[in-house]
Amino acid sequence: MWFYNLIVRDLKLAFYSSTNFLFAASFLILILILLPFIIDPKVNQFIQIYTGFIWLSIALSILLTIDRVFESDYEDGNLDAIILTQKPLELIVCSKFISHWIANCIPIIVVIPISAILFGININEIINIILNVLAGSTGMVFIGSAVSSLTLGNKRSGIYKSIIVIPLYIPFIIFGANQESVLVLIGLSMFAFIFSLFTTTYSLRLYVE
Amino acid sequence: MWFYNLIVRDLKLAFYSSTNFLFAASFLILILILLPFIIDPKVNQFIQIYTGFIWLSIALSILLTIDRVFESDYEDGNLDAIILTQKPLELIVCSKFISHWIANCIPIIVVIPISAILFGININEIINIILNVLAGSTGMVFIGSAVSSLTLGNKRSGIYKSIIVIPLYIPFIIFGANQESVLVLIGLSMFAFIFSLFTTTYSLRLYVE
Amino acid sequence: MFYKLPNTLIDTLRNWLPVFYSTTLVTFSIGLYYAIYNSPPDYIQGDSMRIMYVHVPAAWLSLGSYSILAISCIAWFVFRNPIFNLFAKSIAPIGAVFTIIALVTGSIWGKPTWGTWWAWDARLTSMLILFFLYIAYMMTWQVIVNKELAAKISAALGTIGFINIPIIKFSVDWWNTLHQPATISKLSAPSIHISMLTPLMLMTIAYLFLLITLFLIRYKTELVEVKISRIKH
Amino acid sequence: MSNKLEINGLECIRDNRPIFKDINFSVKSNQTMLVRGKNGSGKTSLLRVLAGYIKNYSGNILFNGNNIKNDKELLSEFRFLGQKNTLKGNLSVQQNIALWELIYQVKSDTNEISKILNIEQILNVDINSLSDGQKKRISLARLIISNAKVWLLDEPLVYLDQDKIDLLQNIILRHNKSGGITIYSSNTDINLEYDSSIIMDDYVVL
Amino acid sequence: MSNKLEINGLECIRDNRPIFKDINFSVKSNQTMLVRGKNGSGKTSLLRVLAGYIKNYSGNILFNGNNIKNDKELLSEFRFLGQKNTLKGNLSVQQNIALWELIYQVKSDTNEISKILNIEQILNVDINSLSDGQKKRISLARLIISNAKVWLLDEPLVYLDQDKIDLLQNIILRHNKSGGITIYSSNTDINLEYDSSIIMDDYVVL
Ligand code: HEM
Ligand SMILES: Nc1ncnc2c1ncn2[C@@H]1O[C@H](COP(=O)(O)OP(=O)(O)OP(=O)(O)O)[C@@H](O)[C@H]1O
Ligand SMILES: Nc1ncnc2c1ncn2[C@@H]1O[C@H](COP(=O)(O)OP(=O)(O)OP(=O)(O)O)[C@@H](O)[C@H]1O
Ligand SMILES: [Mg+2]
Ligand SMILES: [Mg+2]
Repeated sequence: MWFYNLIVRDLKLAFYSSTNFLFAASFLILILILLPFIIDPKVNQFIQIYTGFIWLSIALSILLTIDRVFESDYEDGNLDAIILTQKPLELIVCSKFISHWIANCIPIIVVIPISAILFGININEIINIILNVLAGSTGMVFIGSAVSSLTLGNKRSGIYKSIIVIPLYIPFIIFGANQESVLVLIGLSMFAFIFSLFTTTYSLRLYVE
Repeated sequence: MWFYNLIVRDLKLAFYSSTNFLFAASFLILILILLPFIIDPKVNQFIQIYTGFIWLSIALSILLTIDRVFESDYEDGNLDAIILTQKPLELIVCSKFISHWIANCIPIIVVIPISAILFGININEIINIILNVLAGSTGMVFIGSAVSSLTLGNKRSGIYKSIIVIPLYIPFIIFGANQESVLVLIGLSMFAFIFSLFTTTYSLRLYVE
Repeated sequence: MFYKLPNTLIDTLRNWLPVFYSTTLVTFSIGLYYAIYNSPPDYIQGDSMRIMYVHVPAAWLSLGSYSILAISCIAWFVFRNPIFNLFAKSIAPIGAVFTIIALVTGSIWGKPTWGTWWAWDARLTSMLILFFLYIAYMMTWQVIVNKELAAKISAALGTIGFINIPIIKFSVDWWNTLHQPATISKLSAPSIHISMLTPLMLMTIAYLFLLITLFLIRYKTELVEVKISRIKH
Repeated sequence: MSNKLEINGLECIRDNRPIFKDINFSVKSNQTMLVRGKNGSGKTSLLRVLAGYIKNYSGNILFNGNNIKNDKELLSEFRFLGQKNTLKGNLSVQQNIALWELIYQVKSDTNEISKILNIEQILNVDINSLSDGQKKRISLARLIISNAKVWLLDEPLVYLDQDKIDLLQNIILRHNKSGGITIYSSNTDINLEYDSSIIMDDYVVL
Repeated sequence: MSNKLEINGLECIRDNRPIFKDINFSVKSNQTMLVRGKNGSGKTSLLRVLAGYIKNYSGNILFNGNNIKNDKELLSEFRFLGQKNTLKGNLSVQQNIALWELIYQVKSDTNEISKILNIEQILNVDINSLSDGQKKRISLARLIISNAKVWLLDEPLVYLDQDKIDLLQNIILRHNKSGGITIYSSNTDINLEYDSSIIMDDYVVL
């Protein structure tokens, strides 16, 4: 129950602050609008490029929002308060992962089929892409959150985060852009989960001092 | 002199805080590393795609860093202090534009020829790209700063910024990806400069209350 | 003047709302009856053209809503009366929903007729931009902390975005696109058969009442919010 | 219901530098303790050790006889109020309270809280347009929406005027009466009652 | 060199709500004025009006006889110190001072400053690992690295202990002696000297 409440809290916070689902989705759409300017949709490998773009957008929209996972709660003291409730820190971290994934990836996943249809991609490929995104985006959220927890309290670390995060995202992007790699992505995400849970928990313990 | 000092201050701040030139450059490099995974460099329109990617990276690295132009100085009160020196606010804003451009775009411009050579792009085209980037990136920095000044004090406005900024960047990206459009880009940047200077000055006046 | 207005206005609105509710319901029932049963299928497109009865009114009203929004914004610039902001704020989400309906039904209709869900042509792209204008307008109020600034920026956004409306409207004439040129809303006689025109007009009226109803509800809540913020001061 | 917090030989090291050592005291239900000391003497550090945030300490902290090092769960009965005001600036007072309720898993009576804190009129105002003292007062709501047993208040009087200090005094008395313990810190003389006090001396002067 | 700050019929409106009205006073060189008042009575607002941040006011603010509305340049002689501590947390004390020097375009003697503020030992420490009182003390450095004529201090004593208050007292006296004017606000009784004081009453109670 408290676990559920924490997730609700974060979603409420995301919602109150206008970064709700509609808006997060708009971001992907906007990036997709740029696509035709860079490459002609009639080109041969278009699906491949389109998928690459989807993954790039996911990577970027996670990059643009990971700061919010812990930073603002850390700065205003709410993180202190949450930790003092003495719920297992690992679960608190999980709840953050989940709420962040819901607020930022669900909208993307909703937009993908729509945009894919608009670009004339066929239904099998769309399902493929969505399964991949479901499997991969979780791992990307975990990694993003973990890295952002490393730099809590340092406001000027945006670029630093990108530099740490992007290389870690490369395997996701490579396999994501590939057609049949759901299993690999699930594997990667599970790996990312373990790594991130450990890192995040550890660094929160250190930071909240 | 004070103008120069303000720029030095911002650059010092950027340098102290590990977001120095090396890091900003690494960001572009990382994005370029992703490029071969998304598209085969031997494809016909590769130069066009490469240029598109360069512009995309510039847009994104500006998006990722525009928060820093005013937000942290606003939050810790330094913006108050700077404004109280009563130097013309327009010039203060200009100094911010300049220092931000130096800290974030110069590194990119340094990386471009190196990466272009690695991708086997010929020298004329490299010069072309660099001239375009020089002309266009300034305008993009202006616009980014202006939009970020609108949402001072709201930490959860990342997505909003993207939604407002990206459409305004589209003309830059379209013309930037084009070969012979330095003049158009200079025009766009000058236009952006006037718009941004006005908007930023106005919103700073309102925010520092 | 503005400070007194809300009290009486809220009561009036409250009294009139049921009338609009019921009118919307009735016109929708009649309109849908005509659209689904009492009109002929198209001789080329077959039954898929019935989407028109949903698509066209939504498209029209999405443009109409934005026009109202833009005019309110311009009026705010001229008169500086916050009541125009309330107009614009109330209409924005409704317009956004109509835009989504037009986009989605358009895509659905596009598949059987054009053989594609979407194309990056002028009409469709400008329509997508309209959607973003609505979103950006709504977000501006939420994201900009300084309300004075928010009023200015949102009004500017709403006004500048107005350029998009004639672009959407005339895109079919200016550029050659996949989309149908104006057939019904031409200034000369409409080039559509009366048996299709009737349900279309009925549906348009139904949409219009829906718009008014939703607008009144939104406007009422906005007014109440303003009132609360005045009481607490 | 009676509680007791007992500290024996507490010593704390931060950044390889000893902050304080050999702190001993014990506080019981219905008691308030004041932690006094100069700037940098370690008042905040002491309270954060008690709240379990700082783990790099030696000595014993016993709550009702149990060492909190062995039973972390005990700490969920503690409530820490520090310099960070725990407020989201762009949300209203009411929305902030709603968020806390989800953290502490209580459904509180906003009316009563706002009556106690005398904030009825600003419930719908955004935090950003409140004065410093008003913000501080709102942050006290976090104490009363759920009943923790031990309150650790780090310089709670900062920004509060005399009326609001009296208000806090009442809140603390009410809390203590229902079996609570209050420990607060201050670096100047203040007019808030306390039953006992300890003085942090500058173990290492800075 | 003698300065004079004169305020006539000052009135301020924020968010469509009048905060204070009819404020009149005048302060001369070598004088300190205290602004007293309850939470939310408008002390901070008053100081921010004087510093030119809040522009939505009516009435006159005359500095040496000139209305600051007509000659903004006069405000460059003012220095405002508020709740935001103007510090970059991840930089050292020294680095922070260096950044201020660039803003105020002075080359100051760090040694002297650190002697005055008694911060020699923490010059190279990151702001993040200082206590609240230490941070507040560092932020005072912004006053003394360049000489402004009018100091506007919003609750300057918060977080400072008695020694540091005395230290601030000395700094203010030194400033006033050299022709300066000091205005500071407080909401409780404090032991910092002042020559005159005004009381903000709750024009609109919240
Ligand atoms: C996503 C795709 C589509 C979008 C964004 C779209 C958008 C619009 C808009 C904005 C209007 C109102 C313009 C005006 O008043 O002149 C409109 C009207 C109309 N649309 Fe579409 N449309 C789409 C697809 C289609 C399709 C596939 C068809 C049928 C083949 C269609 C048929 C019509 C017709 C007949 C009108 C009424 C024209 C008139 O007489 O004014 N649309 N559409
Ligand atoms: N940014 C703002 N926008 C609008 N109103 C504000 C803003 N800041 C403060 N107010 C309101 O103005 C009034 C005066 O606030 P101010 O901060 O000047 O009070 P104060 O005397 O400094 O109080 P405190 O002792 O709590 O610091 C308060 O009622 C507050 O609600
Ligand atoms: N995050 C930190 N990391 C390392 N050392 C710290 C940290 N915070 C404070 N210190 C050091 O610990 C000592 C005690 O700090 P603490 O904040 O406990 O003092 P305090 O008594 O609360 O002072 P104040 O009255 O100024 O609030 C100080 O000398 C300070 O330099
Ligand atoms: Mg302390
Ligand atoms: Mg104040």
